[in-house]
Parts: sequence; C-alpha cells; structure tokens
Amino acid sequence: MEKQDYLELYRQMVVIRRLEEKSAELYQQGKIGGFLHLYIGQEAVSTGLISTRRPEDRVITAYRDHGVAINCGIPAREVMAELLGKATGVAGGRGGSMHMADVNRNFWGGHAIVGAHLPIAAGLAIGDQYQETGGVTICMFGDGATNIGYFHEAINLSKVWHLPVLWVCENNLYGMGTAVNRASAVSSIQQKARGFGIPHSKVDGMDLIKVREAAQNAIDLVRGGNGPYFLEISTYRFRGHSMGDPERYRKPDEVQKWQENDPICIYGEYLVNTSMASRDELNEIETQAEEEIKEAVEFAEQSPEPAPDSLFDHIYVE
Amino acid sequence: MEKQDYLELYRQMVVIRRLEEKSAELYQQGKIGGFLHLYIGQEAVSTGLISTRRPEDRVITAYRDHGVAINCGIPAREVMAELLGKATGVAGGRGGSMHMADVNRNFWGGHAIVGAHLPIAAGLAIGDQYQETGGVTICMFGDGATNIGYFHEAINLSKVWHLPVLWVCENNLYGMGTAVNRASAVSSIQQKARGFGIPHSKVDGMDLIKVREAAQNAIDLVRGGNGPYFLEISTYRFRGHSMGDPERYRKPDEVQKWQENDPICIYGEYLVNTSMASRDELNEIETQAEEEIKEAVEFAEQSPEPAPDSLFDHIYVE
Amino acid sequence: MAKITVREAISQALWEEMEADPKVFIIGEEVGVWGGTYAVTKGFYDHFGPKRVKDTPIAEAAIVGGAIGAALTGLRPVAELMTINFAFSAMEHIVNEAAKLHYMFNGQFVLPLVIRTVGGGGRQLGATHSQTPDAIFAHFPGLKVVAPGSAADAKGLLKAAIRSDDPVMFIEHATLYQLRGEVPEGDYLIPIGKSVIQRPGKHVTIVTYSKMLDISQKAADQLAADGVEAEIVDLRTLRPLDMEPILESVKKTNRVVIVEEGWKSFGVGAEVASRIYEEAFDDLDAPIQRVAQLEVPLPYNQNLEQLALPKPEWVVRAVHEVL
Amino acid sequence: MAKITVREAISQALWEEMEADPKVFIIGEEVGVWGGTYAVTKGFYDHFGPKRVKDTPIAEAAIVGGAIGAALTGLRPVAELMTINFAFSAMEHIVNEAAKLHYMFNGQFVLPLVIRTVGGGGRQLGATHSQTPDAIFAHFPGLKVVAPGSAADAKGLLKAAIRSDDPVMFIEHATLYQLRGEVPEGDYLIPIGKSVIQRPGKHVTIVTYSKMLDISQKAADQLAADGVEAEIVDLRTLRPLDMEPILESVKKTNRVVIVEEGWKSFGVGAEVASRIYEEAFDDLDAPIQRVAQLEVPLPYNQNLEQLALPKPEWVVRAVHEVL
Ligand SMILES: Cc1ncc(C[n+]2csc(CCOP(=O)(O)OP(=O)(O)O)c2C)c(N)n1
Ligand SMILES: Cc1ncc(C[n+]2csc(CCOP(=O)(O)OP(=O)(O)O)c2C)c(N)n1
Ligand SMILES: [Mg+2]
Ligand SMILES: [Mg+2]
Repeated sequence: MEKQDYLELYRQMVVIRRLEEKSAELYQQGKIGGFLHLYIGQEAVSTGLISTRRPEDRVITAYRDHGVAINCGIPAREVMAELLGKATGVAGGRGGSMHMADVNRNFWGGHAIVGAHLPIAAGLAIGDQYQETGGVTICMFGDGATNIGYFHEAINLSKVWHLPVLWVCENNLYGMGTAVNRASAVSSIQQKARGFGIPHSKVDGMDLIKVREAAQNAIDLVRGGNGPYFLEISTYRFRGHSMGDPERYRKPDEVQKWQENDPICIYGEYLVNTSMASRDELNEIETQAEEEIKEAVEFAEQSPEPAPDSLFDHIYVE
Repeated sequence: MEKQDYLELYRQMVVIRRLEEKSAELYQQGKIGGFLHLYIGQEAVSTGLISTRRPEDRVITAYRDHGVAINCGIPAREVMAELLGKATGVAGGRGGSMHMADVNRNFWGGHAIVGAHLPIAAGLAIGDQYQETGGVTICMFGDGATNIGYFHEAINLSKVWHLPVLWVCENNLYGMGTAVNRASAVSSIQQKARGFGIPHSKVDGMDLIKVREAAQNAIDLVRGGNGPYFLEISTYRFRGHSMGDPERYRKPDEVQKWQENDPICIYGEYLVNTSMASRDELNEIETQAEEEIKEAVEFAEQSPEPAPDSLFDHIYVE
Repeated sequence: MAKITVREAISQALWEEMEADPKVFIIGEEVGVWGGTYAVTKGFYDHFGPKRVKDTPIAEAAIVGGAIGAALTGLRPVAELMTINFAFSAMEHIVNEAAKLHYMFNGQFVLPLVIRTVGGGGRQLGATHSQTPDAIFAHFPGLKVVAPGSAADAKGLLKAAIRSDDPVMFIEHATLYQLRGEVPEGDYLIPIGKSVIQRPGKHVTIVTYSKMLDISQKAADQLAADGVEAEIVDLRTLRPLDMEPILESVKKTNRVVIVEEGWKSFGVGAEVASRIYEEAFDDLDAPIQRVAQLEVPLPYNQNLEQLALPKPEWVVRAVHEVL
Repeated sequence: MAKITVREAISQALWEEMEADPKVFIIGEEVGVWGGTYAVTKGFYDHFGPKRVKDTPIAEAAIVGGAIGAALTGLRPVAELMTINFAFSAMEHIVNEAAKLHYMFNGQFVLPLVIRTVGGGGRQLGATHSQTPDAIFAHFPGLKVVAPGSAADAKGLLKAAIRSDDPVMFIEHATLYQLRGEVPEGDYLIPIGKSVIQRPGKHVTIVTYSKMLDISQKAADQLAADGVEAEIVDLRTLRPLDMEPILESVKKTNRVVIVEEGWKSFGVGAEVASRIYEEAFDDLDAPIQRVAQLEVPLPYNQNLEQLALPKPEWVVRAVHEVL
C-alpha cells in the first residue's frame, strides 16, 4: 500500500464514525426509524478487513452494516439516504439501516436475521467455485451469531465442499445484553473452527494494521485454494446494541476502558509515529469527513421519498 | 454385574436381532407400513450403553429405535404391535416404527426429524437440573445428524448451562447414502465436541464390553456434575438405511467385512471365553428369543386395531 | 379496576403465575439481565433469579426444543421468541414437535408449554422483521394459538395459557404494549378458545383480533358518528376458532367485515369468512369484506410501509361496501 | 404423445433444462449417488457429475440458503428438500430470505431459484412425515408456489420454474409419482400462475390441485354415472392464484366444491372460497363446500390415517350437498 492508501483507510474510519454519530442524532430526532445498530468502536475491523479484498471478492454481513457499506465504497450520501428511507438510498429506502447492499460493489448486504446470512454466504462461494471466478466471499458476523444452527450448517458445508469463504467473527463480547461466556460454550470463538478442522486465528480488532495483516494472510490462503478460513477479530462496541439499549449488562468502567482504546486514535497514532501522515493531514481528513457527512445529510434530506406507486415494484421479477 | 446380567444383555441383543429380522419379513408382506429402519449390526451400541443407565436416567433417540426400545425394557410384543399399528402397541399404533416411546420406562422416543430431538434432549436435562432429580439424559443420534443446526444449538446450550446430558453419536459411517466424509467437515465425529470444549471419547461399537465401559465412564462423569459428555460409538448397519434402499453407495465387500464382525458373535465369544456362559446357555437364550418374537408376532397380529373413533383422541389434553 | 398497559398486564400474569407455581419458568433471549427486549420481564431476573429466568444463546430451535423437553419432565416453561419473525427459525419445533408429540405418542407426552412471541408491522423494521404470519401457525392441529387485543385479555389469556397442559403459541403485538385498559387484579383467567363481542352493535359485524381490535374500535367510532352501529367480535384465539359469537352476531347484522393485520391471501380472514359462509350463508346480505395488509414484504420507508397496513379508514370503507 | 409417469416427467424436465443451461444445477440430500430418494434424479450424477448434482449434508437451512447464495451469483439452482416436512427446518430461508431479498434490496437481488419438494399423506409415515402444508408457503408474497397434479403439468411447470427469475417452491406429491399421463416431448412449458379447466362440466365446479386432482377425477367419474357433470379446475399454482377459470366456471355452474389434501382450517380452500364469494357472490346458489383432511396429526395406523384423508366419496357427498 502507498501512503495515500493508508490515509484512505483513515478517511474511511473517520467517515464511518461521523456517519454513525450523525445517525444517532437523526434517530433521536425521529428522522431515522426502525432499529439502528451503530458500528462505533468497531471501525478498524471492517476497514482493515475489506481493505484486503479484490473487486471480485464478495462481502456480506449482518445488520450492523453501515461501516461495511462505506468500506465497500458506497458513498456516505447513499447510506444516509437509505437511513432516511429515501428513493436515492442504496436500497431505494426499502431496506433501511439493517438491509444495505450494493450488488455493483459486490456488497451483498446487510442481513437482519442473526446467522441466516451464513448459509447464503456459503452459497455465494458455491457460485464462485462453480463459475471459477477466483473470488473469495468475506462473511462477517457477531459472536452471538455463532450459537445459532445456521452458523454450524454453513461452516460445515464450506469445509466439506472446500468453499472459498473467509469467515470473520466480530467478537465484541456481547450479543445484545448477553456476554459471550453466558451464551457460547467457548469464549474463544475461534475454537469453534476446530470442531470443523478449519484453520483459524484471532486478532486484535482495535488495531487496523493487525487486522489488515491477519486478513491478508487469511484471504490469501482462501484464494490459494485451501478452502475456508476462520478469523476471529476481537473488538467492542462503544454504544448500546441498538438505540434504546438500557445497558444493564455492562459496567460504565468497562466501556470506558475500551473507549480509551479507540481504533481511530490508535491508527492515527500509528500513521503519525511512522511518519506516514502529519497531524495536520489527519485533521484535514477529519474536516473533510465532517463535510462529507454534512453533505450526505443534506443530500438525504433533500432526496425524494419513494413514489407511492412503487410499493408493488420488485415483489417478483416477472 | 452378575453372570445373569451379562446373559441378560446377550438376550437383549438376540431379541433385537430376531425382532428386526421378523420386521423385515412382515414389511415385505405388507403388514408393516411406512418407513422401517433396522438396527441389525448396531445392537451392541444401545445394549451396552443403556445397560449403564439408572431408572432415573432418560433415554431419547432417533427413528432407528426398536433396539433402544427393547433395551429400555419395552416388551417385544408391544414393539411388534406398534409396528403393526395396533392399539396394544407402545404408542397405540399411532407412532409406528419411527415413533416409539414409553414414558413409564423413561424412554422419550423415537424421533423422525433428523437432529430435532437434540434440543428436546437438552430440555429433558433442563428438567432434571431444575428439579434436581440426579438423572442423566442419554441422547443418541447418527453421524448424519451432527451436520444439522439443531445439533449445534443443543450441544452448545448443554455446555453453557452445564446440563446433565450424555450425547451419544452412533457413527455407522453413513447418513442414508452419504458417507461421513462427504457430509461432515470432520470424519472423526468426536472432534466436533472440541469446538464446544466438551470432554469426549470414541469407542468400538461392535464390542459390547467396550461400549459398556466407555458409557459407564461417561455417565459417571455426567452424573458427577461435570456437565455434558460426548461419546462417539463407531458401528455399522448391516442392512440398508431403510427398507427399499438401492445401496448404490457402498460395496458388498465392505458390508461383508463388517458383517464378519457381528456384535452378537463377538459378545457370545466373550461370554464363552470368559466362562461366563456355555454355548448351550447361549443356544438356550437364542431359542427363547425366537419364541419370544414368535409370541410377539402372534400377540401383535391378534391385537385389535385402534378404534376408529379414537382418531380424535389426544390432539389436545383439554 | 386499575388501568394498566398491555405490557404491564402480560408482566403481571407472568409474575403471578411464577409466584404461584415453582414449576413455571421463563426461557428466551434477553429475558433476564436485559429485562426483556420489550421490557415485559423487567425485574424478573432480580426477583426470581437465573434458575427461573433463563437467558439463552441466540438459538431459537434450542429455545423451543429445550422448552418442549423441560415441559415433558413436568415443568411449565414459558419460552419467549423475541419476535414472531424468529419463529421461522424454530418452525420445526413449533409445528412438527410441540404440535404433534401429545398425539403421536398416544397421550403419553404432555406439553404444558407456552411460546410467547410478538409480531406486527408499522415500526419501520423492514421486510424480515415486520410480519404478522399468525395464520400459518393456526394451520396446525395440536397447537393452540392465542392473540389478545386488550390488556385484560392479555392477562387473562396468558394465565390460562400457562395453566393449560397443551402447547400454546401466545402472539403479542409490538405496537399494543402501550395500550391501556382496565384489568382485574389477581387471579383473572379467560378461557382459551372463546371469541367475544367487544362492542355491541346492530348494523354490521366486524370480526378481528389483536392490534386490529384497536383499529376496528376507531373505525367503529367513526361509523357511529354516521349512525352506523358496528358490532365487534374479537377472536382472541385463532385455534381453536370459536365461531359462535360471530354467527350470532351475523344473524343480527347480516353483514360482515373481517379485519386482520397480516396478508390477506391464505390469512386469518379467509378461514373466518369461509366458516361464516358455510354456517350462515343465508344470513348474509352481502359478500364479506376482508381488510388486510397489502401483499408486499413491508418496506422500511415509513410512507410506503403505512400504505400497506390496514387503517380505520379501510375498515370504514369496507363497512360501507357491505351496507 | 408418450404416456409417462409424473416421476419421469419431472426427471425429464430437470434433465432437459440441465442439458440446455450449464447454470442449472441440483443441490440436496441424496440427489446424487443415491439417485434421489424418490428416484427422480436417477442417473443424473453419472451423467452430469458431482459439480452439477450436489449431495449435501443433512442441513436444510444450508441447502436453501446455499441455493439462494448461488442464485444471487447468477446460477439457477434447483434445491431439493427431501420432503416438505423438512421444509420447516429451512423455513427462515424460504419465507424470510428467498421471498424477500428481491423486494427488500430494491430489485438488486435476483433469485432464479427452484425449491423442489414433496408432500402428502397416506403412506403411514406418521405425524411428522405426512403433511400437506402447502397453504402456509402460499401466504408469503415474493414466493411463487406451484403444485402440479398431472405428468404434463409437472414437466411444463417445472421447466417454467427453472427458467423463472423468481424463487419458486415446487411441491410434488409422493403418491403421484407413479401416475401416468401424456406428456409432450421436448420443450414444453406451462406458465406459472395459470389455473386450468382439466375436465369440462356444467353442474358443479370442483376446484382442486395436486393429488386431489386425481381424487376429484374419480369423484367426477362417479358423479357422471349419476348424470352430474362436474367441471374440474386445477389451480396448479397457489401463488399467484389465478381465479379467472374458476370464476368463469362458477358463472356457469353456480355451485362449488373445493378439494385439498391438507387440513381445512387456514388451508388453501379457505382462500379460494373467500375469493369466489368476493368476486362471484351472486353467482352462487349454495354455500361452497370444502373437502379437506380432518384436523388431526396423521397417525401411523393405516385405518386411522385413511379415515382422515379426503377420498372420492367425500367429494361426491360434498357435490350432492351443493346441488
Ligand atoms: C434469529 C434471530 N434471533 C434473534 C434476533 C434478535 N437480535 C438481533 S441482533 C442480536 C444480537 C446479535 O449479537 P452478535 O451476533 O454478537 O452481533 P452484534 O450485535 O454484537 O454485532 C439479536 C439477539 C435476530 N435478529 N435473529
Ligand atoms: C431434517 C431431516 N432431513 C432429512 C431427513 C431424511 N432422513 C431420514 S434418516 C436420514 C439419514 C440420517 O443419518 P444418520 O443421522 O447418520 O442416522 P442413521 O440413519 O445412520 O442411523 C435422512 C437424511 C429427516 N428425517 N429429517
Ligand atoms: Mg456481539
Ligand atoms: Mg449414520
């Protein structure tokens, strides 16, 4: 990667952060409805991970998907417009926060039923294997999702059929209010891969550089024809599970401790320490990001609602 | 165990074998309908396993359940009557081959949807834990069943909640026509337990003595409050998956090789070699078993059909 | 009588039954430490402890399957599926296990089991999270399906469900939790399988249940202003379906509108209408009108979503259609 | 024209489509080496090889979910669920994913996917394995549900389903596989969503589909001996439901009997009846009769099971009821 690539990743993280902060505000104002799951604190995970993908690699994730959408190259304005349910949104305002996708950018959603997208991810990889595209499917999911049967069926199939999938568990220590050890037989999620004989590793998700390195290794292995790989990335969400989380399940101390470990700061420090960027350059990026989000909100707010008579579009192709 | 206990286990195995052979005949004659899955070849598994249970221990299994029913103490006549769909059958003729159960003998079925009884087994164990009965739930299932999501959810829950369940996988190398390695990420099924951090072992299921020993160790551990245990028992079914299996998936050679390893012969040899029994005693048991099955068939054939107006009984309690 | 919300009524029923019977326990996602996703079980964990308020992994089949097994041992589990959209992930255990074990094993297996869950659209949750597929569960003999529309019914029916020895699917509605109504204190039970007239009238019969009871009441208020007196029958239980109050009402009004929130096709209204025609054909002066959700997966956008959901005006229009 | 069985017709359709389009492949349990549980795909594995005839683990959610994913990449999977009773284990992926992804993602996701499965009772398989729950799948917009009753329809509809860009649930019937009928060779397609008159008549309209078409034909033969000419309309597709031939027939006969194998309550007949009443109330001279399975989980015992299943005599009786 060149210098500007490193800066680009910083930019993505900051854009996500500003986007999420703004979304929270708009949600409070009633401009965003439904469920809203923020990615704040986890930015280094998808930013590092997706920075290693090639255009032919597919990405699919759960409902905590705004950051992933940005990393996949969807303009913030289209994400914001989707959050506001506008016709210009990436899913035309029909999907909302939990269901973003952009097929042209090889981003396959945004799925709101926990774990249900894992078999679909296996299927995307079946498609690549069948058509010999050389693409890898990157499938992201939470720690909580590893307890549902869909996880098991998908991982097993991927191994039996030697599918080109990179399974990525974002272990943020909780599934809603349930701590990993209260829901999962093993607290080290990567251990689950052993039951399938799948190679695995774990990496610190607050450090983008480490995430990138681990992801690159993993994706290279998968692309090399070695079948699926399981990568656990430990991280933490700084906010509640979704808006309106009573947060009775974790102590403010714990949250604060993690917040001191901010992935954007860590990466910023890294850039400065390695002389990849100056403070000024970073500030400049932050200002631009702020500008971008402001613009995105304007765009979204001025965008039209979907036409009432579009209600019946796309139920069927034929 | 005393000598007569050892002989009793021999008797059970022979009764199962004769029952199954007779069932196959009656099926050909059209007297048994539906699906019929024979246990021939696997007798040492459930006979050895269930010989270690106490009355308070629950047993639950899949559709290949006639042998398990016998081992749980259900008279052959009630099993046979169920196969013939008679009112005197253990499920009143409503369950048939795949759905035998006898609550009074702590045998909870007989379940025909692959893997679906595993969460129910976990639930039985929840009941024992909640009510502190000291009972252990013995849950049996096939190798093929370990690929469905229900398996994963149940095993995970059992570990998280420290449930008193003994998970027993009867690995007979095939799920219908699919060899283990074509369906399962790992061919050694016990390896799956590692993904859950559950203690596990594997034992030769053609040798009743070995099964008993392994099962006793396992059940003692579970009863001792150590949470769930995973026991893989390797075995082989000598017949097709069910009646009418084209058997295109395995070679006659392979089947023959296994048949030479007949669990009843092996156990008979053991009894004779250890002077636990004479050939005459074994012959006597075999003659009695034949008699018992003959009687069972007579009983079943002479038993009444369920009354037509019983059709609507037991849809609801109230 | 105290005026409390549907949420409080459900909470009260649960609390009282748990106090009264140590065999009753709760099992589901976020029912404990979190206090229930919809705050129905707030305070339960602290009071009853982790043994009786069991937080589960995200594993719907294990929740329902586990509850079935526990019920077989004589306990009385109240399993919670966070929303009815996740019931698809436990479908096998709901319709092929819970609904069948009692019958298939000749009465040996008894399942005193309640599956509490919550459905409904209108909160911009998108297609996967906004369904009201109650009808599909009501298709299966062996299962009882209850869906209350008022605070009093919620309490009385839930208590009855918990005391029932049959498996009961108890479907709440997310946008009803805040609705208030008078609810008798203490031991108040309503029998499962009884429809009831919630509002007397003589010009038209509106058959409905759950959230649509509220919508129908609003429609009836509008109609009353025009001099049309609508009689509202609340099904309360979808299986077994009690036709008696409906048929009596139809005898009087000769006109029927059925209002449900789910999709019309293969929905609740189809069954109710068919039975009315079968049993009271000659009483009908006009074809029955079904008011239901338009046949689309509900979109996130609020305007679009609202276009698809039944509202009082639709009911009023349907009533005018049959008058 | 060749007289072949329904099994052969389905097999032929699959074979031809696979020959014609390399994007078509089969995925399911025992479809390959075994040759298909019901021998529908016998010979396919040897001819097309393991890449295009994929034996899966026992993992219904992965079968349907995997097929969805593959379809999203532009392939045209034909997923097989060994029986419809196992479709409950893939419920989430059928009704909450396949049915919704196209709509929810604003048309971006296209799912040219067929889910072949087989239902029906009458083979002493017991309560968990004998169901005909077709109606519950037809409840979901976004899914197409097809259930042919003859060999020709089986071929023509399956070919149409495979070429359709929408997700199609294709429901076969286990006791129909041996039924013979004339089937056009080669490229023979029948459009999805078209009901058809299978037997002309003028005294009564029998609306039915799948296995019950055969039962209804037998009833019509008996009725013909008594001078009653029954017109039989075969739905063929449950969603979208084509009412036109039914309404035209009713205009002529003024009497309707609906015959389905599944349970009556919340079943297919309820929807069809409701629509007839709504659209042709004045054409009806008698209340519509629904013939359906008695409301019990089907027992193993043959006598009991047969007591619960619709038979020609029930249809004849119902026809006399409406005459
Ligand atoms: C099948 C299913 N069950 C329950 C839910 C409700 N739910 C939404 S998110 C969530 C927690 C998921 O936790 P995790 O997988 O760790 O992801 P995170 O939210 O931490 O990113 C739950 C229980 C759901 N959407 N789908
Ligand atoms: C959910 C589900 N899918 C498919 C089937 C059909 N089926 C019945 S038995 C069986 C094979 C099971 O294999 P295994 O678990 O190894 O048990 P075995 O028959 O070898 O004893 C299959 C696929 C079923 N009953 N349930
Ligand atoms: Mg998490
Ligand atoms: Mg096996």
